[in-house]
Amino acid sequence: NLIERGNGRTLWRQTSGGFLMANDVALGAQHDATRQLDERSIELRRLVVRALDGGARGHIGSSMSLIEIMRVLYDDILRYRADAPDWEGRDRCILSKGHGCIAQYVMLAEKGFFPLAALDTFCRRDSILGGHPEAGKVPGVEASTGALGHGLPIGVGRAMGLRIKNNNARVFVITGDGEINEGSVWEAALSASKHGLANLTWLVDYNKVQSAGPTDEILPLEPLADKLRAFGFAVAEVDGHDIAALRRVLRSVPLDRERPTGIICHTVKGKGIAFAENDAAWHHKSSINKELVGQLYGALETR
Amino acid sequence: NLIERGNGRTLWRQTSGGFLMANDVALGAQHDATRQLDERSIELRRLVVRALDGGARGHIGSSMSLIEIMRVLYDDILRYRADAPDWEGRDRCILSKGHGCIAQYVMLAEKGFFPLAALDTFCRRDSILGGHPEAGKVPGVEASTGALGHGLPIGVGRAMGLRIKNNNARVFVITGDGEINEGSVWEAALSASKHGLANLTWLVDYNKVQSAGPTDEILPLEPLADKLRAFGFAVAEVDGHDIAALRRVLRSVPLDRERPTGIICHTVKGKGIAFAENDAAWHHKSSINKELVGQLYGALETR
Amino acid sequence: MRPACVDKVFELARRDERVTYIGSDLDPPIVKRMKSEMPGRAWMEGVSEQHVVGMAAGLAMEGFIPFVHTIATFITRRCYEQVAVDLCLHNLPVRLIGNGGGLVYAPLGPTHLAIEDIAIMRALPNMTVVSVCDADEMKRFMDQTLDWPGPIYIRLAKGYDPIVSRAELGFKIGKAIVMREAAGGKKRVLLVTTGVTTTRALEAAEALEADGIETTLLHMHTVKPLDTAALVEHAGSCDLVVTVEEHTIVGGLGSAVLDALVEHLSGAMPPVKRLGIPDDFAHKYGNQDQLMELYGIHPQGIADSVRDGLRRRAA
Amino acid sequence: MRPACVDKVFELARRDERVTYIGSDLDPPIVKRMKSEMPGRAWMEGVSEQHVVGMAAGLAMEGFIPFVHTIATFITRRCYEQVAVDLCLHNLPVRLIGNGGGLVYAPLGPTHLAIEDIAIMRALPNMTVVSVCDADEMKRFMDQTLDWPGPIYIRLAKGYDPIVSRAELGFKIGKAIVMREAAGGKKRVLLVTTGVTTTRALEAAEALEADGIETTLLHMHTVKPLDTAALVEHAGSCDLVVTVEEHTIVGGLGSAVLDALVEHLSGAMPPVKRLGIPDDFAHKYGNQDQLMELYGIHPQGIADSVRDGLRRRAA
Ligand SMILES: Cc1ncc(C[n+]2csc(CCOP(=O)(O)OP(=O)(O)O)c2C)c(N)n1
Ligand SMILES: Cc1ncc(C[n+]2csc(CCOP(=O)(O)OP(=O)(O)O)c2C)c(N)n1
Ligand SMILES: [Mg+2]
Ligand SMILES: [Mg+2]
Repeated sequence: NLIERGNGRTLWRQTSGGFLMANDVALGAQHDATRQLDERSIELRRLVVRALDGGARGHIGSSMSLIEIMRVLYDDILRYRADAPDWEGRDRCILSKGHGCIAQYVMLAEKGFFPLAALDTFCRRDSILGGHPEAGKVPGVEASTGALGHGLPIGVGRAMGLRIKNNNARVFVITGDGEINEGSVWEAALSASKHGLANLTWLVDYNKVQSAGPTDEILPLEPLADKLRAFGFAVAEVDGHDIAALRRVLRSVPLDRERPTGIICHTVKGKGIAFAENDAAWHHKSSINKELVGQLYGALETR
Repeated sequence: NLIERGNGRTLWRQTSGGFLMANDVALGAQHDATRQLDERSIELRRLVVRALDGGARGHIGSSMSLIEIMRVLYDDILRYRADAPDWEGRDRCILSKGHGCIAQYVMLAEKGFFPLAALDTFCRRDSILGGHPEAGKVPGVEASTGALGHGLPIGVGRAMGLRIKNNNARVFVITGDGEINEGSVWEAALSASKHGLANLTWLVDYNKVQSAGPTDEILPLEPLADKLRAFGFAVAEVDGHDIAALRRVLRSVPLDRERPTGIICHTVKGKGIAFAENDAAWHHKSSINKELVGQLYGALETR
Repeated sequence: MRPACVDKVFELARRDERVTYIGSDLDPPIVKRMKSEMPGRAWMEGVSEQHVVGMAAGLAMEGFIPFVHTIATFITRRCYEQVAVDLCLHNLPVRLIGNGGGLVYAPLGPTHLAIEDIAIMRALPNMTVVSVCDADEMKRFMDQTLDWPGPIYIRLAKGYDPIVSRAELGFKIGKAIVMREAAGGKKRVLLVTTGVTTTRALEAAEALEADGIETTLLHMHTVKPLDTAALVEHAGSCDLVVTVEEHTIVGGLGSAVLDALVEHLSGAMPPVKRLGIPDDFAHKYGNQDQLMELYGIHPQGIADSVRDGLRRRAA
Repeated sequence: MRPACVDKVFELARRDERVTYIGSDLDPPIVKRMKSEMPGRAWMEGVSEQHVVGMAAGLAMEGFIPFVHTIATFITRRCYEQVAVDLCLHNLPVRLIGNGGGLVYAPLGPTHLAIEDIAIMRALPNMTVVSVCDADEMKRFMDQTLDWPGPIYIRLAKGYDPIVSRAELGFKIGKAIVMREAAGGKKRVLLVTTGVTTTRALEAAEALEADGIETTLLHMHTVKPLDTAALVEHAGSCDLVVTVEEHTIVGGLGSAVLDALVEHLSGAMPPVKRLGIPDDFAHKYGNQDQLMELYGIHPQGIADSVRDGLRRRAA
């Protein structure tokens, strides 16, 4: 069913599964705040708190908004071998918003890339798990990120390389929303589109908050779907905390056989920690004491 | 009259004056190749050749595609005082595609910012006129450009500064099309839109050719108007060699009182030199001998 | 040092209406102050360092003095061409405030460490590079930024560093400060330091004094332009010169010192040891102090290097 | 040198299927060759240096050896953070071919001159910096790029420069080449050069020989890693060391030489003069030779500096 938008300019198509598909047109999927997180989502968040506790610091809001995206990727979508992280047939998953790495560390540990106990060493001198993820140090991490705006160019290169090798593995790049203020992202988007990289999927963790405040105040991104589309991506929008919807949209990738896919995931920064949700003040804490750790665990219990 | 486009997605509005206005929607104005250049346009191009001759080198195609844009700006639109280039009330005109500088040098010389004879010194050791324009050296040049993608960020800063000073001068930034491959341009576009800089106008010299070939091959930009619009600009498209149409659209700036204006000028690289038109091989020549100079003058006579 | 710096921007803005402030998605508390204390002249821009530097250039062209504030490694690496062309080539009075110079962001890994910022900023004509040692000195320095003509790169340390600077020694951009002077002992060592390595080296000097080793400590808060006169004056009569920086040993303070000494003391060069970060990315996380220790630029490491240098000299 | 370099990329690509080529809107004739000679493994990308370096990193992560080719100042300045993080931190075998190093683009003004490219590339861990002196040497060098592990910055000169390199002297990345050796005269000078200053310095050496001044010329095609052993060996016995580079005197070859000499010849340092581009943007246009003359890094200027250095030494 095609629905015309207010200004008569864009049309969107509501699918059965709670996300919006758009080969050419789409807008509007928002996060449904009334849906409850399930036990697995809560447990993964507990592991995030475990790492925050281990490092006594970390990007709280940035990691929490990513959980369902990473969970669905590692549970249902990505091909990989935890015991052979460099397996040539693996899908390449690049967390471009490297500061959200705890969410990825948690999934990698859970899947057996390294022991869960490593989470306790987060950010410590001799840890493999730094405040940003480093390839070569952390099994399963494809690129050392942390400087924003690097993942999509690298993803384009990898997707081109896979194409040359006739390797049908896919590349997934996850950026933040503030991150895509960076021009390098748009440079890469133009190139991905030029090369028709259907093996490349760009997910935006659209939590509407960047480091210093709401994106609407710091640097508004709307109309975001129009931007991706104008830069040559086939676009879908999805509630980034809705497991079923994420599964469905990610299983339908590529959305178009001749274009790269862009998936705008509507999320909540700090999701699951009521007092931290939607608040830039919880983007990062350089000091997390036991009391706060307790509050974080406590907040998860009330969900 | 609203005309629907092939795919039913975008609409455009044809105005009486040969350009396309679009507060929200526009596409399609193309250059009309059958229209003749008038004598003034030919004479300005002769001055370009004079500089090319003086320097025995230069960006031929890049300068020729700019002539009508620069001519209308300096003849009809910009406020300035040739004898007081730093006059606080002047409009700020930033040639971001600095490699097209001969087109600006010609206009500045013609308007008396410096003697026409300076054109003969182009690129020479002690000249004020280098292969890219330098502020502080060339009266009337607002910023030293040549590295692509710098003009729009600088223009945003100037427009913000003018706003603080309650100075109603306007800022015009002219970029190439290949130039806007640079991410810095899109970073600035987001910011210009955030700040609602109605005193800023961005003109794209959309000649469809960059340094190494056609933009469609090197890095396709379509749908270009959609890109500008999605980045928050009020957009118009115009035949960039049609004096009357350029005048009309530039006189109607700002197109929107709360948004920056983007004007996509459909042009022909090398315009006026039949053998050089639309051909990346004539983007730049590092050696121009007298014979070629003769051919360039000759080509202008046949228009 | 960071609050002192930002406070000063607001104070200067109250005094001088040319002052403007641009953040790049950095510090939420600042946003609020900006809006109340300098409305219309302060902005929190996005994560777009290239644009932000160009925008600052545009403001400076219109007569303003913009202070641009973000993380040190991003304001130097990510927009290097904009710094070179928009700021240095135009020689505009833009001030770049780089948060977390050196190893401050140790737990965040190598993408966040600013280890070659001084090297690449010094390589640019017209750039001034300043790295003060504490919050008090920051205030004295900031007062002088209004009248300094070209661009300045301001390297911030971690913040809440101990105060070792002394008001009575004054402050002038480009003028080194003698923080302690060797008494007329037998073994005379010149320590040349910048930023918080000054603090570390002062501690080392105390320990050395207990061993009878006399040190002069020249605090080079301004790495560019370098105070060659002060350097040559103190180095000439020394048995050993040791430079200490929280920065790669390639192209930073140590190299600047060598360039100057070789030019002016040709033939009569004292031995020079350059301490700093080896030419490598950090392989450890932890904290700033742990990495400084790893690299031997903590008080103990500095003292040991001095002793070792003197031993070699004697041998 | 530019055609020699690009030809070699195509030749290597024929030999080794890991080789890929990325242009950044540069050279139309290359586009055609790319398409015919290495279809599917060569691309002409747009004017987007940041992306192009990231893309090359991605290709290298997939096992390829990408050669990225664009103008020297843009491939070093504009994407500096990508070079630092994507290439050097990951230590990937990407080769950056920088067109028009130094003053080649003199008529195009300071935005196009690469005057601090060596300084900023050297400041990065894992980076190799190579600046050969002519097209023949370029070929010998390029043959070795297949097996070199990390990133390489390749600084190109103008092209069609006279051939002065000699096949019999060999070529090894990181190994300096003695282009001429001082006979046992009284006044012995060591010239240390890179890129086409080698050619200029050879001419200067001839002129000096006529005056009875014996020079050894050490061609440092590889500025990083520096061949410290060769340098120390030849410098130790000299009356004067003169470094010559088409590059700012801040942080380039001259500084690298000082760093090494001070470390290894501490106490027994010969006087060193560093010739290069002063710490300033170009104020003139014209051509490369005119600017080299202006800065005294043409044969006559080099010879004069040597004579002057020896005079001071004697005084
Ligand atoms: C190039 C660069 N500039 C600045 C930063 C500092 N920084 C880290 S996170 C962040 C905000 C990112 O916001 P967003 O992408 O929205 O992330 P999220 O909301 O998911 O945390 C910034 C500015 C950085 N890491 N890299
Ligand atoms: C940052 C940067 N990268 C590369 C170049 C080299 N360059 C000069 S002109 C040009 C092509 C520009 O194409 P376009 O913007 O379409 O200009 P026009 O067609 O008007 O000449 C390139 C790549 C440059 N000047 N600056
Ligand atoms: Mg966000
Ligand atoms: Mg063009």
